[in-house]
Amino acid sequence: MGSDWRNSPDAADYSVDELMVSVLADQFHNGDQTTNGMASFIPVAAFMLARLTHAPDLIWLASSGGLDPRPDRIPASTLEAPLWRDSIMYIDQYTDFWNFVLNGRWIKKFCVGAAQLDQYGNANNSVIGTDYHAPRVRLPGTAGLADMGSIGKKLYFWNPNHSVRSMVEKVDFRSAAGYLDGGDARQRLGLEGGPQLVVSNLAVMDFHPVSKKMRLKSVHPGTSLEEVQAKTGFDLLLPEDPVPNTKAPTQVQVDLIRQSIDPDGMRKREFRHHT
Amino acid sequence: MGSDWRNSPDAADYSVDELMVSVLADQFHNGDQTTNGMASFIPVAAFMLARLTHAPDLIWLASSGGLDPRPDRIPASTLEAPLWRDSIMYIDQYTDFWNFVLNGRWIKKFCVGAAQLDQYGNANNSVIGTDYHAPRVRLPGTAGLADMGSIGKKLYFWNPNHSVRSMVEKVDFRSAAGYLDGGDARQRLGLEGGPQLVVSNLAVMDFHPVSKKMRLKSVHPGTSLEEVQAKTGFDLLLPEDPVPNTKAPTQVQVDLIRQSIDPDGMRKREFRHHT
Amino acid sequence: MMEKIKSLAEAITLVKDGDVVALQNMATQAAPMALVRELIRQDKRQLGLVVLVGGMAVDWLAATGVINRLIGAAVSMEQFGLCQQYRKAVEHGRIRVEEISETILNARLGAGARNLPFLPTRGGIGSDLIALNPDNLKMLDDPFGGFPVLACRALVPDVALIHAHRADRFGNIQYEPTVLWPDIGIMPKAAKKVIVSVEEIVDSDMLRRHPDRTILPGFMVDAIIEVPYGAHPTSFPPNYGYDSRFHRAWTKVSRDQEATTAFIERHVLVPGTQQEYLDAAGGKPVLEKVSRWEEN
Amino acid sequence: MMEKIKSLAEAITLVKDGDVVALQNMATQAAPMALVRELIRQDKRQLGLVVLVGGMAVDWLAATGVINRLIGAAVSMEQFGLCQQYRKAVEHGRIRVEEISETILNARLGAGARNLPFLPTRGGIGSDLIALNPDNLKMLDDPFGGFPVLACRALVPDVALIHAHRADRFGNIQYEPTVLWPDIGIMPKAAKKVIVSVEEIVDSDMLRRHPDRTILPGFMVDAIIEVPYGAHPTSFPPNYGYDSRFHRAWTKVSRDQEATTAFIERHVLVPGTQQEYLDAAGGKPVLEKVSRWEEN
Repeated sequence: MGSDWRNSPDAADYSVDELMVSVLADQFHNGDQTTNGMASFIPVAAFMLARLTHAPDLIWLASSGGLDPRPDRIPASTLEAPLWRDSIMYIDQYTDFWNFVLNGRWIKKFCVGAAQLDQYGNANNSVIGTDYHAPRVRLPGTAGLADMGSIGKKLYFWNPNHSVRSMVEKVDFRSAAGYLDGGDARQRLGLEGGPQLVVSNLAVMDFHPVSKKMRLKSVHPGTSLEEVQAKTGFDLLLPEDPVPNTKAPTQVQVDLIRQSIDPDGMRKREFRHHT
Repeated sequence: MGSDWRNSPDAADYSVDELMVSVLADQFHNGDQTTNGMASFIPVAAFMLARLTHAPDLIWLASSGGLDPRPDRIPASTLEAPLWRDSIMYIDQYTDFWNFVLNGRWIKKFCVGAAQLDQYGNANNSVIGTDYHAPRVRLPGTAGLADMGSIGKKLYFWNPNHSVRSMVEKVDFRSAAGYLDGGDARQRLGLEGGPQLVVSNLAVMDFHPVSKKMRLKSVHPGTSLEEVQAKTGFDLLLPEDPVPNTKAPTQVQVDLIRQSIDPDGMRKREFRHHT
Repeated sequence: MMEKIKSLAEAITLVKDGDVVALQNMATQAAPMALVRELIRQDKRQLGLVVLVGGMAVDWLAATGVINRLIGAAVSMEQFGLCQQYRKAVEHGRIRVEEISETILNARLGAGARNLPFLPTRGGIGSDLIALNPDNLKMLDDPFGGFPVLACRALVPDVALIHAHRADRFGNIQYEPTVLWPDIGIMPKAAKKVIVSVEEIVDSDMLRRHPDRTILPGFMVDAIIEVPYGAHPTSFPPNYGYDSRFHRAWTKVSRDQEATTAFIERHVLVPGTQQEYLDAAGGKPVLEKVSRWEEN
Repeated sequence: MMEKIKSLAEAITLVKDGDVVALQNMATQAAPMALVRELIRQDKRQLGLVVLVGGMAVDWLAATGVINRLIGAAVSMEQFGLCQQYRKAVEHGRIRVEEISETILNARLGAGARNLPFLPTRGGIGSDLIALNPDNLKMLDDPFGGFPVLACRALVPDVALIHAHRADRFGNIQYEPTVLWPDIGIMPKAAKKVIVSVEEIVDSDMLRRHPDRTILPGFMVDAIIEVPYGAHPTSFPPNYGYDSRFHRAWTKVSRDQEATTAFIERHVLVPGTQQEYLDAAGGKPVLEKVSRWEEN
């Protein structure tokens, strides 16, 4: 099944969640190890797609607890037992999960969402508003993201609702370290890794290697540079002119997502307007 | 079986290992938790005797790994699987054993031997000789004793070979903290607990509450104050005159040791001249 | 060994107003819900809650004014969304949140369990969490000359509330083979008292058949209570899954104060026994449905 | 997943002269003796050994001049007495001992596994161990104002040598339910490379039946080798006990240099396969005897 996916023609018909899944799947390679936490339908779909196509040996710790599981499809939760079915190892989280993650050699890539992301890739999942103790919106909280941000991981953000509210100049609260104030701010604290890519429903962004400011990488088919910039709360750095279009998923990729990986459409859940 | 042990007459015939076991058994009460490491035949016999007599609810972590085991007798090793047979819990040592021990609330009493013990209860199981890196005798090493000495445990030492070589003014190497240089030296480092009792093949000793110097508590029947002092490498503090005799084990205790707990006589192994 | 069997009411009297209570939970998983309901029935006040990832339990405790502070990494019911009652209480300043990351929580509880003043982590460095918690988090130079670490002060909860698969009457606690979340791995070991509800109380000899499955020794446990389906509506693998209908019902009412009160009345205050609670939640058909957790 | 099956000879070429090698062992228990013998056959030199409580393996490595330093808490064969070859090598300055306590070793390896510069303990404070190891142990003030702790510097061994019950060909490692010693719990997680001998290599589906028994994920393991009775003459519960006859034979010869050389020749250098080794050790009758470990 994995053999013909790359030569398959671009899908005639695909939705933006499928595009995002295919872009993220590209970031995970054979021999990588990765993991997911709760409400991670897009990342889980990306891992499953990678394993069915170019990265059959991608090692996946489902729900941060079940190694190399065999779910027949994405279930209604990415944290619950149905996702970690038929694992080859159950992880004791206190003893082992954080041992594996904190150890610099393993599980180097983490794919995650954030309610707010700023121009330096700092993330906020804690509060909207400036008074932390009486916020306008109390969000779930940082969970493990504050850890992942500081311990040398490569972070791949996904954002299903690219807007001036989610892509802000400065986060209301820094739940997790991105590039802090940019430049070499991370290095000065001894922090390795950091945000690599932001894949939204409009575009793909990376970070300038020196200034660490967010930079547009490609714009999804059907969107425009102007729309992306208008829906971003800060000035995006631009790549060479013209800005390329994000590559569409292939037909095989879309078929795999729809028929094998996620026939129930769980991946569409976090999108404000289901696509 | 436990009911008549206290009213039982003193044993007509007992050996010093059985006396030591009965003295140590007295230190462990219902509701205490305790544990043993390797080559701990005397402590294990004492725990088993306590459980069969006055302390049926003494909680015992055999080999530091098997909780509430049911060995039918003391096997040839106090660290190996036969001792932890039919445990109700297998302990993961890295995760749990030291959690349980380091936690101030549990496993407060530890019974252990030392190649050298000094007048302040400092212990040496590391080297004999003054050059650590070219010692006269390389001993096994501190194992967990250096931990037990510093983390608030009450230590009960047993010494099957009371002599000027094992009871010294100052240990050649302090493998584990006793009362250091005496007085409030432990408190100044924030160390709670400390040595409580030394039960040797000649006598029972405790520590002066202020000076923390070792003090004679009782002399075993058949020995004399003079013999004990002559075989001790420092001046023992003395209790009120006359020095009492150590209470002999009862007949029930001796029968339990010989018939149920240790029919193979493992407890005699560490005594230079088998008794 | 000492007998530890208690009634729900007796066990929860061990929790005092103002206590710091550590709660096992993970979004929609493994919360000791029967113990939580008893906290509400006994009208506890000013509890501080320690939770890794809280779910409906936190929402109920917020709705009923039982808790006034929370130390934890997240509160969410995952696919069922934010905990609205908790959210509102925080936004109105009725619950103060000391937010910490997972490795910080593990370090704080680990230090508490091991009687250490602190444990270090590198997680959270560079985030705003540190400035938020100056009493408990301090940057600390590496004495060996490397980059600094974050020292996380020991946290010793007054009580831990746990749900498990089985226990004997002496309080030895077993878990079926499953993914072990950090809260079961460390919370009860750090707490001063431990209360455990279990699916069933069995003879000690049953536990001795699988000593590797014992996760807490009886000497650490203060009270055990037999409560079948004691984690409902959260999941408790491999026994049962989460009750999605019940979660949806709560998320629907929880935005409205009157409906919330009625729901708490019906599902928490009125049922006098676990059986009455389960009947109010839908009874046998619901239990059969959650037992088929593979379908979710 | 990547295949990890190797021969003993191939696997041990991953160990380089001068490496720091972490060795699973516990007096008379669970040493990867086949791996140790291969270290000797390949004539490794100047290895540093990390061991919690070493036994005969350490004595052999001392006798053959493979190791020149040891980081550990104890070396002893329990009821079989001191390791005489190790003892002599230390007394003559051929092996330098960095003695640390169990919590210090756990802290050093734990820091290594978690990529932290150090972990603290309160164990060992007041002992002479601290002055012995100034580069790796430092008293550190509690930043929260309590008593000081002992900071234990991270230790990252180059290689860990482990024995386990079974593995699949991708290097996922399982243990049968038994008491888990600290070295299996932390050593392989701290090391840069991990070599595991196993009683048997099985199909992955066998492992999936008991995912709770998997103790190391394949991605952490560099080489696996199927070696039945690979821990002989140490015990490997629940499969087999220690071989007391073999231990006594070694303790008898190990005080004499010629007899030691002959013993090493016969039991380590000559046998070309595990079967030949087991035959030299007494063959089937001995294996049947150690399998009845309950009798010891």
